[in-house]
Amino acid sequence: MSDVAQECAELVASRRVGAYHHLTFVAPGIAKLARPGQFVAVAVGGEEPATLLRRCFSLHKVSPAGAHRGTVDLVVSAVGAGTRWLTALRTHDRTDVVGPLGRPFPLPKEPVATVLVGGGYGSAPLFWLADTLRSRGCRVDMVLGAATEERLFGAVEARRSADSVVVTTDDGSVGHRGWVSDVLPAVITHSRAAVVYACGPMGMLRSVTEVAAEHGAVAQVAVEESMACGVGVCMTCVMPVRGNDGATRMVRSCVEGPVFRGDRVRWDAFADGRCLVPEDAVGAAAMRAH
Amino acid sequence: MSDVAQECAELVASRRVGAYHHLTFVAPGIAKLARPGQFVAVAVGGEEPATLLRRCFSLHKVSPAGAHRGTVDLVVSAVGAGTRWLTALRTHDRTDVVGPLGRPFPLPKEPVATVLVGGGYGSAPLFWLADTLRSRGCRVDMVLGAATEERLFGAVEARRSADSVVVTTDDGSVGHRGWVSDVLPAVITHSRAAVVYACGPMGMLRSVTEVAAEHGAVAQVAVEESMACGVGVCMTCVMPVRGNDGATRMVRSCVEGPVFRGDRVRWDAFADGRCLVPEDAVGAAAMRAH
Amino acid sequence: MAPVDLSTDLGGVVLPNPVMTASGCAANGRELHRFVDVASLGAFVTKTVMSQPRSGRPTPRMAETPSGMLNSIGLQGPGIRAFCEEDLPWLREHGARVLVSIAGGTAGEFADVAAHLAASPAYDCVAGVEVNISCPNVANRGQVFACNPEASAKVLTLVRERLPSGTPLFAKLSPDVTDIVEIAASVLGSGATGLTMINTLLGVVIDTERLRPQLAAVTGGLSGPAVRAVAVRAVWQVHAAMRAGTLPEAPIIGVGGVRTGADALELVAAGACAVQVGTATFHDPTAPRLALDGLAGLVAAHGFDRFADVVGIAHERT
Amino acid sequence: MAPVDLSTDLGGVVLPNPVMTASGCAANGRELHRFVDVASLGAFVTKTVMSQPRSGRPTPRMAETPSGMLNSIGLQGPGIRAFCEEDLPWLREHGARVLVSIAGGTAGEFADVAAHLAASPAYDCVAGVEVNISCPNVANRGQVFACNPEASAKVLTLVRERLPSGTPLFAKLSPDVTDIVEIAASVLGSGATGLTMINTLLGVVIDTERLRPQLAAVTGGLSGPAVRAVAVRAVWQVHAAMRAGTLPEAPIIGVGGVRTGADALELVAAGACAVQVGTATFHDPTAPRLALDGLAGLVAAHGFDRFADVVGIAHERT
Ligand SMILES: Cc1cc2nc3c(=O)[nH]c(=O)nc-3n(C[C@H](O)[C@H](O)[C@H](O)COP(=O)(O)OP(=O)(O)OC[C@H]3O[C@@H](n4cnc5c(N)ncnc54)[C@H](O)[C@@H]3O)c2cc1C
Ligand SMILES: Cc1cc2nc3c(=O)[nH]c(=O)nc-3n(C[C@H](O)[C@H](O)[C@H](O)COP(=O)(O)OP(=O)(O)OC[C@H]3O[C@@H](n4cnc5c(N)ncnc54)[C@H](O)[C@@H]3O)c2cc1C
Ligand SMILES: Cc1cc2nc3c(=O)[nH]c(=O)nc-3n(C[C@H](O)[C@H](O)[C@H](O)COP(=O)(O)O)c2cc1C
Ligand SMILES: Cc1cc2nc3c(=O)[nH]c(=O)nc-3n(C[C@H](O)[C@H](O)[C@H](O)COP(=O)(O)O)c2cc1C
Ligand code: FES
Ligand code: FES
Repeated sequence: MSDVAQECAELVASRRVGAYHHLTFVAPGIAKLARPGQFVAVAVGGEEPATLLRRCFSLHKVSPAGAHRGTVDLVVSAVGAGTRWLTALRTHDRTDVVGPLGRPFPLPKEPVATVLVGGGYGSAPLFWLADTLRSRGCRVDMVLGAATEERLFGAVEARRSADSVVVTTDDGSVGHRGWVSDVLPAVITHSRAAVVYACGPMGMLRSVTEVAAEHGAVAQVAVEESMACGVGVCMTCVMPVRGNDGATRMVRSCVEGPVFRGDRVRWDAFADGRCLVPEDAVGAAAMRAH
Repeated sequence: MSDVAQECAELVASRRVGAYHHLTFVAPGIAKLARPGQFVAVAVGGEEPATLLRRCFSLHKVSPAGAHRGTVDLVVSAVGAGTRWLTALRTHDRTDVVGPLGRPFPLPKEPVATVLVGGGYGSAPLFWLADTLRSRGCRVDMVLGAATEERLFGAVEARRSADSVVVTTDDGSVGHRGWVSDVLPAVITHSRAAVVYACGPMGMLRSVTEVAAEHGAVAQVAVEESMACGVGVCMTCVMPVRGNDGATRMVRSCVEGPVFRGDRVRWDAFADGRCLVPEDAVGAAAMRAH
Repeated sequence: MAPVDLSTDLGGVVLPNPVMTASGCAANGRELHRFVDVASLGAFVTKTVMSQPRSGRPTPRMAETPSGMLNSIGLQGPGIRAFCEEDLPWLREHGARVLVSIAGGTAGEFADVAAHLAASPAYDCVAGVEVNISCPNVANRGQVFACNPEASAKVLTLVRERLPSGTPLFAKLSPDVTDIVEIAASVLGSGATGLTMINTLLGVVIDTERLRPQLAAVTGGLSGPAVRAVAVRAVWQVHAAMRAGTLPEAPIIGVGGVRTGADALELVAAGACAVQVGTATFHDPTAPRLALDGLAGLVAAHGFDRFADVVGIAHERT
Repeated sequence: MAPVDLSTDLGGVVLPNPVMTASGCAANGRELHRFVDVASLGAFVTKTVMSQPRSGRPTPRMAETPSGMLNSIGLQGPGIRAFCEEDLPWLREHGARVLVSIAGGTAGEFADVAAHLAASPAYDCVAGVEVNISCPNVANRGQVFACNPEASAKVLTLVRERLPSGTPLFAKLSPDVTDIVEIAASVLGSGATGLTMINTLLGVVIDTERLRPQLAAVTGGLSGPAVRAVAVRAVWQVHAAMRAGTLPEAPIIGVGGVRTGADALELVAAGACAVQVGTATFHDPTAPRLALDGLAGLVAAHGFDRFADVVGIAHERT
């Protein structure tokens, strides 16, 4: 029971950053345990919530308790009822936060070159990852993409954390017009990256995985599946992933992920906002019976 | 559509008064229309409320728009989810308020003597009523009762608004130990009151009605039935009241009340937190059929 | 952009828009009219009326529940005579199209109420009759007409006989049944023009301070957003059966948990050609209006210019 | 004041307290154990297990609803062999009393799963077996075993034959039936020791952006505080029938919408001698613990010193 904490966390800062809200909560227990790529599950809606399910957010950064109280930072896009509630909180309001959850980005044993790719708020966990990688002697290049400049997160921070930064936007409002996958090949080639880390929408993660494979790099992708509990008890967040034995299983992205090796994910099962169970997945046959 | 307003009202002041919270909302439309004894129906729970039903509160006072914005004041006892939400609001928060609702206290045509009796937060609407009565030349004596000093509302304000004030508490923590009905006979006798106005728990209203009748005074009581809508559309707030024709009907206390002549209320139907339909009530026979 | 054509066909009678009040959630119009012009609604649905005046049940008659409520009003009302003399003429004068909800303790009483209604001088404002065979607050036990296909069919047959043939007749169904499609088939085969789904779910709330049922009547009907997924499911199943040809095609009025335009759109996309707003009206007396505006906005935002094209559309996209 | 005696008798097996997890809402223990010691619960209820490994349904598998949720997991699980080899021993090692939830696509499969379970070396930690005849996510259509008294009876009879006679056997019922007392009578007459009520209600949610069902499987099960009044009603009706002597007396495990101690007390006062906490666990992983502490506190505050004295008490106070 020592690798996870539950805290009634006080909001100590909330500020707008482009299209997002950057929130800082006091949560020393979580801050102490967390590693880059992990996430937290936040209760929303207050005392009698109509929104019962937790909302999950990547840890943007943590400041472990020292002279100051330990805090965790989240970058939140207000899209629905829960994120609207969360971003409407005011300083000194509190809510319950559970974390750190999920598996962090695996770190290379050797000081290899790496590329970090973020889409939209998906870049949030990458700066902390970048600092960690660089402290281990890894080269870090970053590619940040978004639909518009407003939805690009952390381009300035990136310059501090990375050896180089390339920015793309769908509408060309800043950086290259286009997708991260358009510029990624050149960045990998140039840095000779061995690992590409990525966080963002599914479509992007799939292309990053493909580009990485074409360039002989390993992709480590942090996925975002719809989650009801975040702690592994509900089975809503599953996706088809190949195991070491080659067999595909519907695994829980909250406990076995959110970070997966990109080449293990069965991208072929995802289409149009749904994910089917591949015919060859473990247990798929029993589903056909009834 | 001109006798009621609906406003997304800003909270401009919230302070504790004994066991209660005194809230001031900006609601010029309601303030303009309201009269003593009327109430408002307040939405609670925010944007996605799990608490769907409105909460009703007597208007404590109103300050119609002039140089300043029109405001309405409520005195709220935090007892359940909705009142806890309401009393946790902070200045500048907003919620939807509908009012004024219900029938006000009827005012005497002549400048007769009156006694105003309040139980707990039931005294909230009485000071405004007292001012109105005195401006018409009526003598006003007040009797305020509560379980404890903490739950007594407005004893100080009362001294400004009334010719005399008697206070009772169940535990004797302030004023006479006992119930308002213990002291009421003497007050009525002394002032020769023609009308007794009362607001408070059902048991108190019943005794006030009895005492008033014994002293030849008319009782006008503001009841508090559990209400789902407050505007007359749901039929949850009914109680058995005799009409001019002598027949008992289950009438809606939100539109035909909350103020009733005490001697019209079928107190015999109330017991143990429930109210039965008297056998002789209009439409009771059809209920026995199915 | 041309405004969206919101009109909807209720089985012969065309309404200017698809949003209605729900029976028992807007009384008989006067009170709501302070907040929403009754003529602006697709139709105004009246509180279920029976033959005699009814006092309704003892109080407490309601309990709030998470995102919903439980009620045991017990069909309090003035009886069909007073209704025809006072309420219906008022609604007619104010330009409402009226869906009159009727009930009876026996199939014969249903028919009597219908006959009385049909004889009303104000009958020309009646856009249809909704037969409430599913009110959990009439009988003492949970079993209502709509739990039994034969009992339901008998009520519909008798009511149909007493109404002018042009009057659309809607049977209001209960979700508390093992197979709602079976009940739908039975009433559609017995004179119902269409279906209204759903009435409340039977529920109990315990007052944990007094350790007794919170409602004086013990059981009550559960409504509000809490039950919306059940209402959408009922509409979905019945509309699917119509698409599959196992049920005759017929208009469905969706009701259950609608508060916003998006909520209404859920029922519509599942197969409802009109939508009623009930409990949400207690949350906000302008709720029917807000739901209508919201629905119209969403239909337009999706690029449709006819509301009718959205009805049941989700069945084409599974 | 002496501490309240929280023990409860599950039809032969006595549990130290009446609060359990709900099947499918706490996986098989390991994950929850990070937040709540599985041995501190009255019993740990496992995710329904079938004979073979199952992948479960496609995603999205869930939709949030007002004060509830809809799920279509589809009984994803490892199959009874792996369950007996890995999950049950783990629970046993950690001191849990286990209520094992089983299911099958046919009555025979139910029996096979039971037989396999009974043969498990870890069987001594099994406090009972819960027969899930009511999962809306097994069959494609809404009709589950628990919708039919004969089908339910057959399953119970076969399962009973395969289990040691001392093992309490609970049939988990669906609220989506016209008469739940009829189903209860059928399973209690066929070997069930008691009843678990309720499983989820069948529901549909429409994604109003894509205008299609939000769940890939179209229908799902509705749960959470939104449905609590339905669960309390089901327990109320069945317990009332037992008091009236029209049903044999038997323990009832209440489930549906419990988040707090007061919620649990509602089910208990209505007649449940144990309570499961499901969806609320997603809101707060310590929810079963919180409900237990809250319930214990309320029982004491009401002045009772035995939990058993509160079971069904509301029937004496109507
Ligand atoms: C591991 C992980 C990390 C994430 N990190 C971030 C982040 O750093 N910043 C950020 O803004 N968002 C992040 N998200 C997405 C965020 O969880 C959703 O945007 C949020 O849950 C939506 O909640 P809502 O109430 O606003 O929307 P609603 O649509 O009301 O949500 C309804 C339900 O669906 C679930 N849901 C809806 N969308 C998503 C989604 N995209 N992912 C998971 N669950 C969803 C909600 O949790 C809720 O249970 C992350 C998601 C995951 C799984
Ligand atoms: C005309 C009128 C005037 C009132 N004036 C005041 C006032 O000035 N100050 C004050 O503190 N309270 C007043 N009340 C009582 C107040 O409405 C309730 O205390 C409040 O609704 C409780 O809400 P809750 O969410 O805290 O409790 P909950 O128990 O969560 O409420 C659940 C439901 O029951 C209803 N309800 C519960 N108790 C009452 C009650 N006593 N009266 C009506 N409905 C109830 C609520 O509206 C809600 O729908 C008044 C009630 C009425 C009818
Ligand atoms: C207080 C109340 C009274 C109701 N009375 C009736 C009624 O008289 N006749 C009827 O057919 N339905 C009645 N209903 C059911 C509603 O019309 C509607 O079918 C149900 O509440 C579901 O819709 P909602 O969730 O929008 O409220 C009543 C519901 C409530 C809450
Ligand atoms: C995600 C999820 C999965 C479930 N899986 C099962 C299951 O495998 N077997 C079962 O009997 N019930 C299952 N249920 C139903 C619950 O055990 C419970 O009966 C129901 O959710 C009502 O309780 P609640 O409101 O506390 O969740 C599941 C419920 C949910 C929400
Ligand atoms: S979100 Fe519940 S198991 Fe992953
Ligand atoms: S509270 Fe709805 S009619 Fe009075």
